This record gives sequence, C-alpha cells and structure tokens, in this order.
Amino acid sequence: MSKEKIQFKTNVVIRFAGDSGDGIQLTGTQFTTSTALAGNDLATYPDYPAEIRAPAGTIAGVSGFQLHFGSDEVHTSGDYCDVLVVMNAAALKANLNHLKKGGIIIANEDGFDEKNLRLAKYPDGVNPIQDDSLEEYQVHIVPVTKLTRECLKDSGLGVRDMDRSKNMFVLGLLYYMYNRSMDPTITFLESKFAKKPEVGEANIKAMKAGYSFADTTEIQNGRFEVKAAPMEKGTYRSIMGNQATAFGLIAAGCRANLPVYYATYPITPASDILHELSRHKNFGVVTVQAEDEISAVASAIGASFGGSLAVTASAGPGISLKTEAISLATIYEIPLVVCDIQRAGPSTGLPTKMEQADLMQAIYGRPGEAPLPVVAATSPADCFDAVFEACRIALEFMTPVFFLSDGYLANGAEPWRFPSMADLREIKVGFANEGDTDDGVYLPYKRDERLVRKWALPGTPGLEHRIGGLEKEDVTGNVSYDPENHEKMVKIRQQKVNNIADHIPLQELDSGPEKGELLVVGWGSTYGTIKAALKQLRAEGVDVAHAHLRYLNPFPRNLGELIKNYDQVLVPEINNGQLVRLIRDQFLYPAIPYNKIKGQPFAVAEIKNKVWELLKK
Amino acid sequence: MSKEKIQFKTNVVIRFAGDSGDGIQLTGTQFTTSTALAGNDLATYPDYPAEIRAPAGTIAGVSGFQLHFGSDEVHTSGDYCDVLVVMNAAALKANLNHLKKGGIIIANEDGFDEKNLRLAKYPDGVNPIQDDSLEEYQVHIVPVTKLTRECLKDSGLGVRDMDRSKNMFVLGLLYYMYNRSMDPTITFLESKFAKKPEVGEANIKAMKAGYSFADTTEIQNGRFEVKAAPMEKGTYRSIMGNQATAFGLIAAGCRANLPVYYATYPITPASDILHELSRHKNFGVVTVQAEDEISAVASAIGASFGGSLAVTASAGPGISLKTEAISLATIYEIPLVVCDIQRAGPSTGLPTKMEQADLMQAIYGRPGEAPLPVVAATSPADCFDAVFEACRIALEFMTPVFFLSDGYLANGAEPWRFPSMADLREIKVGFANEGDTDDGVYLPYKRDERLVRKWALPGTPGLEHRIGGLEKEDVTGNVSYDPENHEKMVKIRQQKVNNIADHIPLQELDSGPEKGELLVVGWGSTYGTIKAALKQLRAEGVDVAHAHLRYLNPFPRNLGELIKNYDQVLVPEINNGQLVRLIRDQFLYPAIPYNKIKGQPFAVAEIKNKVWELLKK
Amino acid sequence: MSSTQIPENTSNFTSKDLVSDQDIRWCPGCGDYSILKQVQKVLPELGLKKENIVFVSGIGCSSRFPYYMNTYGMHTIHGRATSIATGLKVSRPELSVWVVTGDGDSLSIGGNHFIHTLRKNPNLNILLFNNEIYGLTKGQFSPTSPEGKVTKSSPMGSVEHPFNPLALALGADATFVARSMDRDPKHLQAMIRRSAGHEGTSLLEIYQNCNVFNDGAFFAYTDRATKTDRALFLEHGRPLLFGEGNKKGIRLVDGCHPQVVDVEKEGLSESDLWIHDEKDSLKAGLLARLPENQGNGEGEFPSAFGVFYAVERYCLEGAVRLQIEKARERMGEGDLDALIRGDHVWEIK
Amino acid sequence: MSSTQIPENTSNFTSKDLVSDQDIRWCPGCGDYSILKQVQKVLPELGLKKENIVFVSGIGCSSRFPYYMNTYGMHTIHGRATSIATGLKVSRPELSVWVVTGDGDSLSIGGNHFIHTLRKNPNLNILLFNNEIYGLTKGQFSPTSPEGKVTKSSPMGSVEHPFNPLALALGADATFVARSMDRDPKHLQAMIRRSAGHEGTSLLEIYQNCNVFNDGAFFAYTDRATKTDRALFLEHGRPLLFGEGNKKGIRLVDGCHPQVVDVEKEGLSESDLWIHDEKDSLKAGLLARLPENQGNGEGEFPSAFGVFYAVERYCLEGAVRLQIEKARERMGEGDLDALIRGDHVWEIK
Ligand SMILES: Cc1ncc(C[n+]2csc(CCOP(=O)(O)OP(=O)(O)O)c2C)c(N)n1
Ligand SMILES: Cc1ncc(C[n+]2csc(CCOP(=O)(O)OP(=O)(O)O)c2C)c(N)n1
Ligand code: SF4
Ligand code: SF4
Ligand SMILES: [Mg+2]
Ligand SMILES: [Mg+2]
Repeated sequence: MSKEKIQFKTNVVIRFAGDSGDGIQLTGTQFTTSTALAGNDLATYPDYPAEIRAPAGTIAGVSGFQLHFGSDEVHTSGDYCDVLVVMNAAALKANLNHLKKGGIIIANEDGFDEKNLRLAKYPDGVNPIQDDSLEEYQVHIVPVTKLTRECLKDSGLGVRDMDRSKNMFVLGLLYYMYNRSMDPTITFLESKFAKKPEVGEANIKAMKAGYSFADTTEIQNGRFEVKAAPMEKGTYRSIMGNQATAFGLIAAGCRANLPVYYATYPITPASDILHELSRHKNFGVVTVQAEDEISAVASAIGASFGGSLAVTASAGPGISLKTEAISLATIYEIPLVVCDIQRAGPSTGLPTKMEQADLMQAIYGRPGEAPLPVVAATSPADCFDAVFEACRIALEFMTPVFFLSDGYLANGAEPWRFPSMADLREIKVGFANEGDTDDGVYLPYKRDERLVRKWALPGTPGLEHRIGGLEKEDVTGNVSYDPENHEKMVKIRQQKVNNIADHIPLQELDSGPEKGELLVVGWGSTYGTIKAALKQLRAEGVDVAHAHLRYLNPFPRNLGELIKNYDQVLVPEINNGQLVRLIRDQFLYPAIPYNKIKGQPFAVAEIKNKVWELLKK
Repeated sequence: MSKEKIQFKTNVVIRFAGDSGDGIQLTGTQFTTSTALAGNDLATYPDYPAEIRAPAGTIAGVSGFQLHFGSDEVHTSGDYCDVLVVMNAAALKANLNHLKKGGIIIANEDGFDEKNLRLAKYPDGVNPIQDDSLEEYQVHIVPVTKLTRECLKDSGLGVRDMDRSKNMFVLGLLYYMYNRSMDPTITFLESKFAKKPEVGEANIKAMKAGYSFADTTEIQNGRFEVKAAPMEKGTYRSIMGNQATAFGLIAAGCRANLPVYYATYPITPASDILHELSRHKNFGVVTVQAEDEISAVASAIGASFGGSLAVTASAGPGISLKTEAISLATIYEIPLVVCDIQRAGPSTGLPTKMEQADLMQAIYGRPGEAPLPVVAATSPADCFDAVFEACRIALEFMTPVFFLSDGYLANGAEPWRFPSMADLREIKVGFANEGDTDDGVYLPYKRDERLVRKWALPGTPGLEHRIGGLEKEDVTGNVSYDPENHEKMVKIRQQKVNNIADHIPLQELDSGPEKGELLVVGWGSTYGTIKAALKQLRAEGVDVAHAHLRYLNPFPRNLGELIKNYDQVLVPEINNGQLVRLIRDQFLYPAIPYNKIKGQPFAVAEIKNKVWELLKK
Repeated sequence: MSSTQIPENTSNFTSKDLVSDQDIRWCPGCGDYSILKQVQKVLPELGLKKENIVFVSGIGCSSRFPYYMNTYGMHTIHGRATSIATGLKVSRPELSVWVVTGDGDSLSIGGNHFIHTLRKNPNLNILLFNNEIYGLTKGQFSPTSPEGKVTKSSPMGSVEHPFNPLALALGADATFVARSMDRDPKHLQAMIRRSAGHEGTSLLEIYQNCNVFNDGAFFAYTDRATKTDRALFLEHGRPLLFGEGNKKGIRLVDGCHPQVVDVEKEGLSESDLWIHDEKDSLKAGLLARLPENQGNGEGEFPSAFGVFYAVERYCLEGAVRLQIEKARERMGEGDLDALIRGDHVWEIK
Repeated sequence: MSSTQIPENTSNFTSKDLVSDQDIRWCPGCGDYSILKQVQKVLPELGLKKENIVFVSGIGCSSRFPYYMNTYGMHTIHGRATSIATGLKVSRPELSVWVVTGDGDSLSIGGNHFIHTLRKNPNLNILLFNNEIYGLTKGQFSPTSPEGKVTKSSPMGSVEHPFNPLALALGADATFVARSMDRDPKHLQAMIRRSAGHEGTSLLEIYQNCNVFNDGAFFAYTDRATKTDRALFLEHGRPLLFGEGNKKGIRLVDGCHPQVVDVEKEGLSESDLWIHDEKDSLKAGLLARLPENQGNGEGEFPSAFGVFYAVERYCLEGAVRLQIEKARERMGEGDLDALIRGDHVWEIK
C-alpha cells in the first residue's frame, strides 16, 4: 500500500456503465455509500434505459450511474466524468462522450469480444480497446470476467452465478483506487445474502480480488485521495429523492399527528415512493396501489374526508388523469398532497428521463377556476423538506397542494444532514370539535381570518354535513346557484391561496448581489447546477445573483420587487419555458428564458456560457 | 284589431319564466322562430335549473328564457327585460331583478294561490300581485290556467293535459301584443303532435284563445310593433350554438371529403351536439356515446388514424379526463378536434351556467410540452364557422385543435345568414399515397415546409408504419431516446403550431379607431355584449376600439403591435382572468382584466361602466 | 383474516333525524323518493351511531341522495364514488359507508372502480339505482338500456348490447349481490337490511323508475296484471316459485338448464324444484341471466329479486389493518428518528 | 344484423415480411418473444392483406409489440388500446384490428374499456398477455397476481383478491373467450387462428412468463413433471380429459358440480364425462373457475386451455354501418345545403 504515489484531488466524477444486467446501479450506490461515509460531499445520477432489460450487449441496454464527489461542496452529478468504467463495448460506445479528454477508462476486456462488438454495432474488425482510437485517454484494460471466474473457481458456483459477481470485482478495484473502505459493502452483502451465504461470500471474495488486483498491477499508478469535504458539522446519511419524499410524508404525518394515506398507481419515476412507504407500515402508513390514477386520487380524497394526511403521486401522464378529481378537492377545500415526479413528455415521451414540463399543468391544468399552491424540491435531500412543507400547507390551509419533483431528484442521491424529529415544525391542524356549531347547526364553510375552513371528521356527533362538487353557499356549504355567491366563492378560494404568501418565507437570494446586472431565477432540480455555475463564475470574477423558487404558487410576496433590482433576469428551465411565463405575466418583466429539453439536467458549463452571453450583450 | 294604439319600438327584451314543467323553453323558442321569420334581429338566452325538474313551484325549479329582438342589430340577449312573463309566484320572485323599472309584468293569477306563494317562500299572507309591491311596474294579471281550462273544456282532455297547454295561451297573448303570426307555431304543433292530434288541436286552441283574450281585454293598450331589422340581404334562419357546431362539423367533413366520427360522453351543455349529429347519419356521420370521456377521445384517436375527421366533445370536467389522450394526439401529430363547451366550474360547479374558465386548461392543461391550436366561437351562429376552422386547422396541420364554446353560445339562438356549401372553403388534406416512400421505406415524420407531416392511412400498401407515444426520431418516427432529438422534436412540434399563424387572418378591429385611448380585447361569447356596449358608447361620443379573438393559440401575428397602439387595453372575461395572462406574458403589456364570474354573460351596462371608469382615470 | 366490525350499539337516532334541511330536487314521481324513504326507515334499526354514517355518491339524479340525508355525506364526481368510499373505509374502518350511484355512474364511467371494488371487497354498501337511462343529462341510453332503445342520443335505437349488472358483478368476484325495486318498499327495506349486514362489499341493484325519461321500465314487476308472472322472489333454502298463487316453479334440467314448470299440474314437490342457495356462485350466475333464457313450456322466465349471492371473504380494510398490526409487532411502533437516520451515517465534527 | 366481413383473399405476405426493422427490446428469455413469433407465423395463413392489418397496444412490456410487426401499428397510452382499436374498427370495418395488452393494461387501468368493449362486441382480436405482474414498471402486483404475492409494492404480500380474467369477461357478455400460453407454440397458434376467425371481440388470454419479475408463474402447465395434471386442453364436443395418458376426466355431479375422476378405475365412458360445449355460457363460467374448486377424489382441478366460449352476436361496427345505410335509405344521401337551410327561413331583400 505504501509503494504507490497518491494524487490528491478535490473533485472526482466516476461513471459506471454496463449492461442492464451487470449490476451497475448496485455498484454505483455501494460506491456512493462508502464515499459518503468517508465524508465527501457528493451527488449521483443514475441513467438507465426505459426497457427493463433490453437485449444484452446492445446500446439500448446500457445502464449508467454517475457519481460526483469531492472535498469541496458538490452541487451536481458532474457535467463530464474523470473516470469511465465500462463493462462492455456498448457501454463504451454510449458513454465516451461523457468522458473528459484525458480521462481514465477502465474497460472489461471480456466485454469486447466479437459478439459484444457486433451487438454494439462496431464495424467488422474494429475493437476500440485494441486500436488507437482511445489514444487521448488513459485506458486500463482488465479481464474482469476472467479474473472473477478465476477467483471464484472453488466457490462451487456455476459460471452464470460467478459472472454475477464481476461488478464487485470492479467495485473492489475502484475502492482501492480511491482509498475507500470495503467494510460497508461487506456488511451490506452479508445481510443481503443472509439466506444465500455462498453468494454473499463470492461477492465479497470478488471485491477483495479486485482490490488486490489494483494493488498489485499497473492500476497502482492511479491511486487518488479525495479528502473529506469541509461540510457543516453534524451527522449525515446519503439519501435519494424518492426516499426523502417518502420520509418527508411520514414525518409530516408524525408532526401533524395524522395517519398517512398514500394512494397511487405505479409509474416511473414515482413508483419508488410507494415501494419505500410500503415498507413502513409500522408508522400506520396505509399504501394503496389502486387500479388506476383516478381511483388513487379519489381514494385519497375519501381518506382526506376521513381525516388522514392523504397523498397521491404520479408522473405527468398519470397526473393529467387526476385533474378532474383534484378540481373536486379544490372546491371541497380539503387537504390533499399531489406529488408529480416529472419526466420527459409529452405523452409517454422519454419515461426514464427528467424534465420540468409539468409546471403549467400543475398551475393551470384544471377545468374552471381551481387555484392551488405549488411547491417544488431543489435537491434529493430537499425533497424531504419540500414535501413536508407541501403537507403543512395542505393541512393548515385545507387545500390540495402540488409537490413537484422530477426523475433527476427522484433517483439522485446526496449526503443529508438529517433533522431530528424535534427540529421539525409542528403542523397545526384545524379540526372542528363537537359543539362547534352555530345555533345547533354546523357550518362547514365558515372561515377564519386566513379564509381557512375547519376539518370536521365523520364520527364527530353534531357535525354531520355534506360536501359536494356543486358550487356551495358561503358559510353554510349548501348547494347554491346564486350568481353573486358563485363569484364570491371563486374569489374566496383564490384569495385563500393568495393568502398563503403571508405564511411562507420571503424569497431570499441563494447567492450574489442584491442588485445588479443579472439575476438567475430557477426552480426545482436545476438548483445544484445553477449554484455551481455561479460559484465558478464568482471565482472567475463575475458576480451574478441566484434566487431559487420553492414556492411557485403563490409566489413569495417580495419576488416582484426582488426581480426588478436587476437589469436582466435569466430563467433556466428543463422545458420550453414555463416559469418564465408566470414571471412575465405577473411582473410584466422581460425575463429571459433559457431552455434545455433533452431529458437531462443542465451542465454547469451551459449555464456559465449563457451568463457570459448575456453579460457580453 | 284596429281599435288599439300601436307603439313602435326598436328593441324589446322579453323574459318568459315559469316552472320547469311549464314548457317555458318551448314557448321561448316558438316566439323566437316567429320573430325571426318577421325579420327581426335577435338573440336568446335560456336559463334553466340544474335539476331535471326540481319540485314544482319552488325557486329552484324556475326555468327562464330571454329573447331580445329588434329592428336594429341585436348583439346580446339583453341586460334587463321589458316584459316579464311569469307563470307562478316563484318565477316572479326569481326574476323580478331582471325587469327594467317601469317594465311590463304578465302574471298567471292561478300561479299565485296559497300553495304557490308558500312554495316560493313569500311570507304568510303576502301576495305580490295583490299588494302594492309591484307599483313601479305595469302589471297584467291573467288567470291563465282558468282561461285555458275554460277554452278546452270540450276537448275531452283531462285537467292535467289541459294545463299543459297554458304556455300556448300565453304565447298567443304575446303574439297578439307583438303582432306576430301564429302560423309557424300552428305548423309546428301540427307536426309535433301528428300522432296525438287532439293534443295538437288543444294547444292551437289555447294559443288562439290567448290571442283573442289579448285582443278583447285590457292587454290591448299594450300593443307593440317592432319593425324588421335592416339586416344584410340574404336568406336567414334561426340557429342555436350547439346546432351550428354540429352543422359546422358535418360541413367540414363534406368539404374535406372525410367521414365525421364524433365520440363523446354526455355532459351539459355539450350533449345537444351529440343529439343533433345522431340525427344526420345519412351524411355518414358516426356518433359514438362512449362509456366515459377517456374512451370517447381514445376512440376518436383510433378513427383519426383510420382517416376520419375525428371529433370529441365535453365540458370542463370531461375535458380534463381527456388530457392524457390529447397529449398522445399531439405527439402522434394526427388531426383531432376537441370541443369544450365550457360551463361554470370548478368541478361540477354550476353545470347549467356559462363560464370562460377553461382557456388555460385548453392551452396548458397537458403533461409535458404539448402545444396545440385553440379556436373560439363568438356567437351561436359563429359556432359554425369557428368549428369549421378548427377542423380545417386540424386536418391541414395534422394536429389536435381545441374548439371553445360555452353554455351561453350552446343554447343561445340568433338569426343566421347561412352560407351555401359552395361558399365554404375547401379543406385540403395531405394524404400520403402508395409509393410515397424513400428507398422503399415510408417516413411517417417527414415534413413539408410548414413542418406538417402526411397522413398515411391503413389499407395503403407499402406505407405500413407504427406510431407511438414515446419520443420519435425526426423523420423516421422510430422510437428514439437521443437527447438532441428530443429537444429537436419538442421545438418542431411547437414551431409547427406557431407556423399556423401564417395561415390565419391577421387580427382585425371589430370597431373603433386604430390607435387611441382604449382597446377592448375579448374572446368567445362576450362578443355581442362588448359590441353593443361600444356601439352605445360611440353614440354617446366615446370611441373605443374592439378586437375580438378567434385564435387564442397561436395569436394572429399582428396582435402584439395592434395592442401597443392603445394607451390601455381592457380584457373582459367570464372567468378570473385568463386571456389577460396570455397577453401580459406574450406582449409584456399591462392589459387590464375585467372579470365576472356569475355563470352569466356580462351586461352591456357593465362593460360601459368599466370603460367609463378607465377613461376617467 | 378477520374483518373490522362496525360497532354495534343501539342507534341514537330515528328516521326523522335522518331528514336533512335541504329541499329535495327530484322530479315529482321519481322512484328515488321511495328509496330515500326506505333507507331512512331502515338505518335506525341497524344499531349505528348517526355520526358514524357516511353516504358517498357520484353524479346523477340518484347521486343527489347524500344531500337529503342528515348524516355525513360526500357528493363527489361522476363514476368515482366507490373509489372515494373505499379510501374512506380503509382509512376509517369504524364508519358505516354507503355508496349511492346510478347505472351510468357505476357501470358506464365508473365501471372500472365498480369491478375493482367488488373484487377487493371493502365493507361498503352499494345502492345502485338502475333506471336504465341517464337521468340528469336528460335521457341518453345507458349501459343497461336494452338494445334498440330510442333515446336522444340513439334516435334510431341503441346499437349496444347492454350489461347484465349482476352477472358482471359476479364475474368480478362480488361477495354479495342482490336486487330490489323502488316500488316494493317492504322488499327494498329487507334488502337494505341484508346489505348492511353483509361484511364486505354488498351490491344492491335497485330498479328505479325515471318517470321523465324512461317511465315504466320496470312496471311489469309491480303492476297487478303482470307482477306475479314477471317477478320471482328469492329466499335462501326455498324453491323458486312464482306466478299467481305460486303455482309456477323453476326446475333445473340436467342440473343446470332452468325450466318453467306448472307445479300443480305436474304434481311436483318442492324438492323437485330449484332450491335457492345464496352460497352457490354458479346458480347465482344462472339467476342473474334467468330472463335471458328462451321461454319454454310454461312461458317466459321471470326476473329474480332478493339476495342472489352472499359469501364471506376477508374485507380489504381488515387486511390492510392487519398488515399494519403485524408490521408493528415485527418492527415496533414507527420511530421517526430511527427511520430518517437509517443504517449508514457519518459524522462531521 | 350481419356483421362486416374482413375481405378474404390470399395473403400477400409471409411471416418474414411481418418482421419490422426495429430491435426487439424485451428481456432475453421473456415469454413475449414466443407470442410474437406465433403471431407472425399465423397471420399469413389468414388470407389478409398486410396493409389491412393494424396492431394496437397500450403501455407495458407486452405493448411494445406493434413496433416489432411490419404492419400498421399504434402504441398508445396505458389502458386505452381497446377503445382506440374500437374507434379504428368502427370507422374502418374492413381492417383487421388486433389489440395487444397486458394484465395491468387491460384489467387494471383499462378495466372499464375492457368490459365495455366485450359487451359492445366490435370485431377485434384481443391478445391479453397475462404475466400476473406489472413488468414495465419493474414488478408490482397486478389485478391478476394471487393473494399474498410479495412484490415491490406489497412487501408483506398483496391484500387484494385478484380477478379471474375469463370469468370477468364472461360476466361482461364476451362472445369469445379462450386461453393459451407462450410456452405451447402449437396451441397458441391454434388459438390465434380461432381468435382471428371469430366475428366479434375475441379475447385470448395468454399466460406469459415474465422471467425477471415473476419467473415460472405458469411453469406448472408446461413442465414435464406437472403439465399433464395441471393443464387440461378443451375441445368442442369432446370430454374433459387430462393427466398422464388422459386417464383423468372431469364429470359433472348433479349437472353442475365438477369432480375429478379416474376414468379407467371407475370404468367411465366418454359420455359419462363433462363434454365441452363452446356455446354453453354457464359451463364456460364453470371452466373459468375450475381451479378454484376444492380438489376432490382424484386430486386438484387443472386449469383449462382452449376456447371456453364462442357464440355469435352482431358486431358493433356492423350495427353502426347498418344505421347509416338505413338513414340513407330513409332520408337520402346527406345534402349539406338542405341541412343547413332547415325548415324555417326568411329573406331580407
Ligand atoms: C366527468 C363527467 N362526465 C359527464 C358528466 C355528465 N353526467 C352527469 S350525470 C350523468 C349520467 C347520469 O346517469 P346515471 O348515473 O344513470 O344517474 P341518473 O341520473 O340516471 O340517476 C352524466 C353523463 C359529468 N357530470 N361528469
Ligand atoms: C397513465 C399511466 N399510468 C401508469 C403508467 C406506468 N405503467 C406503464 S406499463 C404499466 C403496467 C404494465 O403492466 P402490464 O399491463 O401487465 O404489462 P407488462 O409490462 O407486464 O407486459 C404501468 C403501471 C403509464 N405509462 N401511464
Ligand atoms: S330525470 Fe328521472 S331519475 Fe332524474 S329525478 Fe327526474 S324522474 Fe328521477
Ligand atoms: S420485465 Fe418481464 S415481461 Fe417485461 S420484457 Fe422483461 S421478462 Fe418480459
Ligand atoms: Mg340512470
Ligand atoms: Mg403484466
């Protein structure tokens, strides 16, 4: 261990790529865990195909996992990678464009046999790891399959099973290169294969073999050290967006003292919230996999009437099916959290890719005047806070609320200095109690000064009342066809949502000057990229401001003023321009759209270039 | 007939009101027909309750029909009425606020008995037609029920059946007052009751009795003459909005040489289009009443793939259920006309009342970036032209198109100088033909210079191809996960819709100066009211401009410039402000919203007042 | 799996207490009035607390029902009442949840939720007001309207083969299927009682007269002249008898081919006839399709009224609760801090 | 009502012509491959023109099917394929329209269209790939997954009682109901042929192995050791026989209670057994639920494969066309000018 030269690095981006069946996602998440435990800041981005398992060896079947970690703050999963690990020819072909010039390639030699080259559609006789096409890179060719089989030959496993461990060989190799401990993975493998200890052992053996292989071969001249990042003091864990969303919902249930009722119909990339929640029934969480999205939202509405923290989730296509029922919830004025884990559309679109193109649907996609609050998360860990806040608003203001996340946040991971239960804000639910009647009559649409009505639960004697989707008379809630009343109620419902602006923080700048040439306004998952870009620009001497919106409706009270402090406002979005329209409409300010619609996050360089372009003008 | 004094009037507004069971709508439409045939310009507005037949005698059960006719151009159904016909106490109570001070009341005395007064919730002992509460009006009290029974006593009919004719008695009375011919109604009754001639005769007898009664009693001092309006030369008929929509669809099918396929699920106020179309199967029109809205739009998409002019319709709640499928149609790029006959929302709202609150849903209510053209009708007869235009755009540009109408247009009537088939523009459909292949391969997403692809119908040899909701490769249409391609396709689909602006007329002013203090921009059914208001203002010396939008997406190319010619722009809408947001966003112009959300059209006076208010500032 | 039991107490209310202060807005003469009355009549007998009763409806004339009941109520959106009710019941098993729906609401737009609710079997009571027409939208054919039905939307007659709602329900694995009618108050009351007593989803189809758009669709079953020949009332363990003086019976030829017989003329004893067995799913299916059989010997087949099928199966809400309990047993009551912390943490000092 | 006939010609293509240029993206080993192959094998035998064939699918692994067929095709949205196909068929009766769908696609989100399509009976061929799991979304339970199934979304086991898809279809008045499996190519081909031949909606349920998320769910029906005891192949007019050497049979006790019998041991003749009759709806229902019966005497009941039910009923598209023709007879070909003009016009000069 002492013989090799260790290079110190502040930042490394590694991209693992291989066939969907190669265990790439597992390799990536294990490396992530060890890296997090080593104290680095990090961000990850899994990039997998829409097919469950497209034919092995083809480009369509390539699965990727990118990890960016550093001894400094890390805000994105990285524009380009320093190290590209490829298990076969298709993985190389599909990912080479993600590698920095001069970067390291670690290639499984056995994945470049004739069959694999053919499947990857290399021309006859061409093998990129044998010709000089990779000259610009540092290429390490490792016969991973062969070596794994070799080290497991006495394990008693068949060849197929042995080959299943080859990702662990690679993981061991990388653990050596980046001086990571194998212990967390050993613990993980032992528990994962508790029932098949021989498989667990084989995996561990393969990992150790990879580690030793790196130690004893030429890979040795590539050993790196990435120091722990100077992060805020505290206890951290690594967390993925959908997991954080699930935790946030459970936490909101605890802090509101309400059971969580989560009803959904599976859809990528939202399903993992269901999977996560269904493992925590001991919190009293009810998870319902309904027959379709309409039934899911409908049953959540039923549960909300019954007094649950009712939640429904989907991606764009499924959300659109729920809009009629959401409209019912707006006129009912009952709490309901609608999670839209956005993906690239329209229609089925690119189902495993991210996009921010459901904002307009969230704000305007309902028949009639049906305003509701919209809250968006900015990073995987922030999904926890943002969905907690969505729950708070829904419960405290008796309204459906949209929570917007996306495929990048959903599957991305980052270190999280998690809160303790005691740190979390209490959610105050306004129940009507027995006796809350006027002259013996319960008035379900009587409001407090915020215009919020009370929640009267079935089972409470004396509060029997009916709610419906027909326009309701002010205060009594009885059906009313009175024209004046209708206008009044439409305005009240709008005003109630507007009033929420008094109960959310004013918009703060994330960084940059309070007045000046340029403000970048973002929302959602572009947070890390914009932050990183502006930080780099600042280091390059350009001080540009950044405001990132959590509240898309209503906007923070000061947003209009804030914007007007700048000569230019740039609104980067992963869509064809949506927030920018809301800003232009509300503040009559010529905000400038900047759009990328490729199913991928912005690259830091893209934001920087755009800023340069605007400043040069 | 000669003894009475005839007063000449330019305009009269009559409102018929009675119990839902009293045949009010029939009375109204009959009077409308006769009036139309007499050459008056006119506009009508039925105002009926949401219940099929709420308890007789109650306010909830009151059904109304308002008719405005004149010897001058008539643009609205009238803010207030000159004559209020009430069949019972509830009808009076519910409608008195619609009557001008000094107006005429014709009241059925028998509808003011104790029971009716109680059901109408008049205090004990109070009878408005006996006390002096109606002093400000000219009240004619007629024992309609009694007189009808009297005149039919030898008819052999039972009392219930006799009473069914009392609306005809009233109709006869009004025919006398306004010097209308009874002939059209006689023809109508004869054909309607061809199978029950005794009922037909009774109705005719009652009508004649009412006519004579007016001739011989004190009603005589209230005889009026409304001269024929100086309308454009031509042949006219009276038409209702939904009927015009149905005719427009059939006409478009004829001019495009395609069968019409209309699939829907019943909903107020759209159902009558289905009813009308289903009577014209001899045009090859297929009408499908599907099991729900989703199936309706889905089957229309299937029919569109097969080469039909495919249409689906609903009101707001049903439209929201269709949005996922509409999103599919946008990525398919196939023709589909979606008719949204708007009603007051949100949710079930006020189902029989009108509203313009689905504009944002039409423009933005889909997941992902799914732009499509939106066209709105401005008057009942204009539904014909507007839906024809929606069909033209859908077919010529291979795109789903929204057609917006509303409950006011749907059920309102006006005289229509109908076109002849030969006047109608031909719709040019771009089919792919056998042999339209490149190197033997059919390229379904190859485009012309407008970015429009071709329509390749199953059954054509050699054009076999697959379409899907996954992102498609440019030109070939194959599934593509390529990031660059996705952005390209999103932009192409947007650009294709934007390009339509080159194929629609520039925005013209409906009236008023080309530059100036104030422009009123409206869309949809507010047309007549705005026009009438500005005309009156002009007569009062204030010249304000009026532009009325048929094309809500894309806007006519010149709209931005046009708007900027005025100091102020007012946007009146029957919603909480929707078009105004689009204008503010696109043109960064501080357009001023003016909103009424009462399930009713604007009154002319309301628009006038608002204009005065703005001009005074 | 034991299902959750609705607490049985003595009721704290009378029929009158169930009348809400809202004016009823059905057409005079509508069959809905009778159904409302029978429900209000039966509910106080069931040992429920008024505050624990919730009526959930969709959209349609029938779906106005909750407004007229002085209980908790939800008038929802078209077709979704069963799903909304399921959410309520699963989250609050102690409530007595009733669904009021129409043939359009439950079988047309709501068909999917209808069949899925039946298979999942939450303890709901579904009252399906079947008037074979869309009432509220003024008279279009519904999925139960007969072939050839002339309506506003089918001026040349409907081209659609209709559902047999009870056969559909049985195909969807319903655990309780019954039929009654608005114009037979006593029978309707009895059926409401049976529905309420069933643990699981009870489907009660109620033939309801829409006197405005489909008047008389079911009069044959109540009109003096025809009723005995056209309506057959089922009783568990009793033979299928009908007709004037119960002189007609139905027997099963080859065990599965129903035949109408004249009991006296053929000198048959009860045991020769088809004995109704509520637990027999096959026979329930046969009953649902009884009038579809070609008439034979002694004339047309009648339509059956009563409980066609009633079996026990665990209720959805019970199974959901049980998993929560088991999870708590296994993992202990949820500990938020522990959950959030997870297994792999590190500290920055 | 005569239904529209698909023109019978000699086919203008071979199986190879049906292979599209798109790479197939199912998991290696997926049962979908076999189904694709059998469809490509059978289609050229049907006397169709290639350009008249359209495959319509929803969303799911199975629903990628149209991309791999070099015919016209629509990959649509989740659950709506039957409705889209109905629209296509009604508007273009001369096309041969095939629906490819999964258990989630057709029975979960698409349940409503599924049952309504069956009752309306357009002449479609529905191939329902039932793998008892949601494949594309990576392994959640589906409405056909058995109770207690452990999946990603049901870590403690599914609490839902599943549908019996064929029983549901029969309850919805389907006119053609059959079952086959991916792993029995010959039988599958035969069933595809029968489906194509049926005029009306043919529902062919195909047991399909998802080797990634639900491997082996149906292996019992094809594995050497078990298949003869677990799978029973139906033939019209033939007795129900199965087991090694067809030694087991099923007989109906009291005409409607199935019993497994050892044919040789009990010395039974064929006519003592249940003779399969495709036209008997009651028996079709009994067959659909065969394995739900308690095992008796000679062991467990097998699952049936083959055509359960096949009857004729007018097709939707035929009825729609007929009304158009009748309307034309009655009123003459539509005259736009006359229509628009109507009956009451006046002239302004
Ligand atoms: C989403 C939606 N689609 C359509 C409608 C219109 N609609 C209201 S009730 C109804 C059908 C009513 O029929 P049924 O359920 O049989 O009830 P009934 O009025 O006959 O009691 C329809 C189509 C609606 N309200 N919402
Ligand atoms: C509206 C909508 N909801 C959910 C989804 C996600 N989704 C895609 S396929 C599928 C289920 C697939 O199961 P199945 O129909 O059995 O097909 P399989 O993949 O098993 O062949 C789901 C839930 C979607 N694409 N669209
Ligand atoms: S329309 Fe029919 S169902 Fe509706 S309230 Fe009137 S009579 Fe009853
Ligand atoms: S996930 Fe299952 S059903 Fe889907 S392609 Fe793979 S093996 Fe086939
Ligand atoms: Mg009905
Ligand atoms: Mg499946």
